[in-house]
Amino acid sequence: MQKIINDPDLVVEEMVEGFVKAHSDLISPTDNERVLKYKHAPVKGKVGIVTGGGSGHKPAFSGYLGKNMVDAVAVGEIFSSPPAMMFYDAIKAADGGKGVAVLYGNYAGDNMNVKMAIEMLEDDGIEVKTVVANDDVPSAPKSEIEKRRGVAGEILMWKVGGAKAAMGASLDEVIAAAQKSIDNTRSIGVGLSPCTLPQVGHPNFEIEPGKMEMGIGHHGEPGTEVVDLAPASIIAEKMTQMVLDDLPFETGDDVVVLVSGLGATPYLEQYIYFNEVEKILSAKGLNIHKSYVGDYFTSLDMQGVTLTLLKLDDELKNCIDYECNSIALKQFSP
Amino acid sequence: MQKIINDPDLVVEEMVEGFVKAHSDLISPTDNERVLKYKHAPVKGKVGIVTGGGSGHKPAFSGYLGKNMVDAVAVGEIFSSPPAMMFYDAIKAADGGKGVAVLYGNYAGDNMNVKMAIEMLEDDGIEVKTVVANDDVPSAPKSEIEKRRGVAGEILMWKVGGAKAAMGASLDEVIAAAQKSIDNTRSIGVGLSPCTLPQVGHPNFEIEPGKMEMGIGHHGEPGTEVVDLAPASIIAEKMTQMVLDDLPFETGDDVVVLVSGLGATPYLEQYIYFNEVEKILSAKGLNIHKSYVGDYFTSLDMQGVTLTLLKLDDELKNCIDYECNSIALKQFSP
Amino acid sequence: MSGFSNDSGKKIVDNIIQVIQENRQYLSDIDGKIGDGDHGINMSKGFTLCQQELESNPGNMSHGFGVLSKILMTKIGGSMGPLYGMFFKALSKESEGEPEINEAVVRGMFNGAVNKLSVISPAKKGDKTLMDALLPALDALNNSLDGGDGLTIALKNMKKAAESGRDKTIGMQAKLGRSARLGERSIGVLDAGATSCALILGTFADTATDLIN
Amino acid sequence: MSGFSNDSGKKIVDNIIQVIQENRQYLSDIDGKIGDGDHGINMSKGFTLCQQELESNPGNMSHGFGVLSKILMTKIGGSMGPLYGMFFKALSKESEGEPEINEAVVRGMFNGAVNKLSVISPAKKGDKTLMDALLPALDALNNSLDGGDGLTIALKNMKKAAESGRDKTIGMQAKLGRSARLGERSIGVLDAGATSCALILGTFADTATDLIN
Ligand SMILES: Nc1ncnc2c1ncn2[C@@H]1O[C@H](COP(=O)(O)OP(=O)(O)O)[C@@H](O)[C@H]1O
Ligand SMILES: Nc1ncnc2c1ncn2[C@@H]1O[C@H](COP(=O)(O)OP(=O)(O)O)[C@@H](O)[C@H]1O
Ligand SMILES: [Mg+2]
Ligand SMILES: [Mg+2]
Ligand SMILES: [Mg+2]
Ligand SMILES: [Mg+2]
Repeated sequence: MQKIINDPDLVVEEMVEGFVKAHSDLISPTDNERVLKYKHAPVKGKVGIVTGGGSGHKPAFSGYLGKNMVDAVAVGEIFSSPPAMMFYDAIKAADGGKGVAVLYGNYAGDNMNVKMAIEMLEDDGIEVKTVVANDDVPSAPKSEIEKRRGVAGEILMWKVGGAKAAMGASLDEVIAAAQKSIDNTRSIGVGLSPCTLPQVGHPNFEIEPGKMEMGIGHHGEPGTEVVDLAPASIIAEKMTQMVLDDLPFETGDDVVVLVSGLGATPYLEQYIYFNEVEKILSAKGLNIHKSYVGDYFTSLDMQGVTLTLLKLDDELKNCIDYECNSIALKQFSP
Repeated sequence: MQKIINDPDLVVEEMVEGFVKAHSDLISPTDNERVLKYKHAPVKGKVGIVTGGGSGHKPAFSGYLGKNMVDAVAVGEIFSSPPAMMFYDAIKAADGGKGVAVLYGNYAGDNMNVKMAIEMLEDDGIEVKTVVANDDVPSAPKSEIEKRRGVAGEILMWKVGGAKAAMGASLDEVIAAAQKSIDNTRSIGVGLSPCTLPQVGHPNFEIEPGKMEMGIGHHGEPGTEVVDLAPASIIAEKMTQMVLDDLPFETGDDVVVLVSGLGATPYLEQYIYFNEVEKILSAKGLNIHKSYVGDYFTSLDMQGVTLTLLKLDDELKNCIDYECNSIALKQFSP
Repeated sequence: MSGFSNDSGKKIVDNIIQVIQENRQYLSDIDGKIGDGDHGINMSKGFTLCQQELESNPGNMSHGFGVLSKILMTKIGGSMGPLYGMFFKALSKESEGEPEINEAVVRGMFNGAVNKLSVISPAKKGDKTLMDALLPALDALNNSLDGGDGLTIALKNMKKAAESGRDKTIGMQAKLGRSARLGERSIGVLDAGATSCALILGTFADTATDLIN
Repeated sequence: MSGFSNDSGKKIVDNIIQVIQENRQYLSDIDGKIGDGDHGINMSKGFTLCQQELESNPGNMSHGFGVLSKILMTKIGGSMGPLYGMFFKALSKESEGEPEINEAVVRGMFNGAVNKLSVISPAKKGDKTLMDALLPALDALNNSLDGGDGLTIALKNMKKAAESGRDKTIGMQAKLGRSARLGERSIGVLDAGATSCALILGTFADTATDLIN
């Protein structure tokens, strides 16, 4: 296992330690060592934005802590939902008196732990509402859309929720905008190699050289098919089509495109892939309002990319364009 | 070769195409398809900042195009210096009437091509000066410091030069600040795997599992020693010590720390590594003024990290803290 | 004698911790086939933290299960934190204050555990989860005790039912958790949670039997 | 006859392009041992672009070398763009306007090439660069012509000297370019630039000889 680590069982602890030191200009630790917050959180009179999930997805989740973005994050073990107590503490750390929006991804563990955290909060007098991201198209058929996993579309959900909250919206308005954002978001991933959990020391599954796995999940959950590795143009064609058909996206739509590497895919390849996606979208007459290309939501050292499309209306556009200053996503007002 | 590409011989063309489309809010193409510029370059009355080099280092070089950063970039083939004509065109694209600072890395090809570009410019009436980055400690002994390669320290050189130019400085002042920045910068890299040139299709060298190569270069240039892979704490200790001793950095110094992944190293590991570096610097009584951790200067799909330290004075501090808005480096005023 | 003291029952907690530690790799490997390969890691980490806390803060069986539950809920997360957290919380609560752990207490403990779990998990029999070890085990325990078998025999039946329930998960298609997304491809291998659950129930039964004899 | 026409000499350009294309992988493999493994790729790309341009814009030998030079300098970069760019620029300039390529012209071409290269590269004999094929080749050409050997024999000697110069780079330690940083570890393998240079000089010699005969 070619990894720069110390004790494999302590990777999350040490990563969090390094992360807090590296970004002390933007984030602070809290009494719960696994809960990190935006330095100025809780922001008085602003709806708090909370998320969280298993580790191994850097810069998600804590890389999105910051101004007009996420206020507090619960940091789980590698690929494992944070315990209820962490979500509880994160919600408390984010509460500025106007309620807290917990915007997270649809995984069994996260669902249970957030649910329990909210129960634990019953006596604290904090109003909490949730949006559960389910943007990963291949993870379940449209007829069971509520079973779909949340993937990189979560970033746009946080961006929208964070901007809306910063604009002074109420908890219900923030929740409605974040929900609208995820309802208009569709994602799909492709894997070209497995990933290795540091504590396990070897990959948990195989993708043979010369093959790729379409629809792979953020933790290596198996996709819809394993096929021969194809040129970027064919990969992009397949993935873009699945995403376009599902919402569906239509000619004239304004969209955000987010291409994220899965951890071990060089930017070179990500831009070549994006180039192909852009050609397809342009040919279909979609307007790309904003593009993101980079390692935004990863799966340890997996090779591959995810594609995320968000269909915009005016409200979502304002939120996407809104200034923000988090670690992994910084935007000046256009 | 598990890569998301089309024709291996066209990776740079297609990458540039995708890059330009993805970041049209910040950059523009020029008449030379291999020269990219900041959208608002040339900025009238501002010293132009130019760099360039071989491809495969994304986000370097073109990821640093932007406001108060680099004005124009010459984009070479993978790991191959751009031809003289590209540097020539980049310099012309950056010229706002106040001269152009070409801030690049110390490689034979770049040296020759920049030299020839400047000769070609003789009749154009543009004042051009250069700073050649040589921050890579293990690439040559201190007695032959002028032979050292330029690596991730170049980013800080661009940051300083870009900020200085934005503040209204003259060409000589920009050059002096950039030179001071690189003179006070020291870097070192470690490789845990080779990288694969897409056109070659297999790695050009081997790093056996269980081994690591200390002092490896940004193109896989062999390092100073191949040793058993060690815990992050030991790797950090070795590298930090070499960098500290060389300048030398001393107790009380204010420093910038930049840890960059080499392309296939997850952020998880980069933060664990940074955590160890920070402990050593703190123990030595250095003050970390600012930290950067992420894929800032990569080598295709190599596994490994580079460590860069910059010793600050007040002028450099102001430049490092200065607002900038490039693709890969965005900073709000503190 | 048909029971054991709550104090001596701490041995049950110790042995459960030990069996999970010993099966760390095995449980992860099973989880790796149709999940994300961390079940053994998660479980072992939580149970080891509990072991450490119990060293400085020892107590009887109810206390041990209480500590385990608290640690799973505050430190472990995943699916297992809340699920086993609730499970051990019930084992603790239902035996708390009982100096003697007899038939009635044991029955209350496991019936309580299943009730607690049902509150947070929608898992039914056949969904390929730990419930597929737990539910048949509880039925066997209840039936055996109803039939007048006595605690040691009932525990033996509980263990046997948990293990055969675990083995039946091989033929099942996962309906919940990460593996559910695999559809038919989840058939053919053990469920990790059912495997750890059978280990826990089996260790409970064996150790309690030793304590009774 | 002791020369060939500039027009027929276009065959030399064609053959040089072909030999570089054929050795794309070989040159990259050599470069991969102590460099970054792209020498064949860079060279082949430039020479192929030249081939394409010459298809739509054909001409004599001087024209061909001129196009090659321009493309290397504007499109190829690396170290090879400027180095071979200068090299072929001299081959073009020194033969331009000469209908007949005879002893004197060939002598002028290669002496000019070395002079041009020296302007931009500090490489000396023994530094393990293309100069280690080129400099002995030039010496052999000059000596042979001085000794009255005639052009075909002189070209044969030039080729032989280039190849033995190339082979001697195996024992050299690189002093310039990427491999220089390897120190003693650069000893033991061929230099990529010297290898391509020997191919180019050899192809020049062979083709010119065919044209003369
Ligand atoms: N909703 C659920 N109800 C009951 N058991 C579940 C549920 N979801 C998952 N499980 C159990 O959890 C096990 C996996 O646990 P573990 O690997 O520790 O967590 P994770 O799936 O978060 O990685 C599965 O084998 C299954 O038995
Ligand atoms: N300064 C120099 N002068 C002469 N030849 C050089 C110099 N630097 C490098 N070379 C030659 O260049 C060759 C490598 O060329 P190539 O691989 O195409 O370029 P790069 O080193 O940029 O990847 C070396 O084998 C050597 O012969
Ligand atoms: Mg897990
Ligand atoms: Mg090269
Ligand atoms: Mg698991
Ligand atoms: Mg090379």
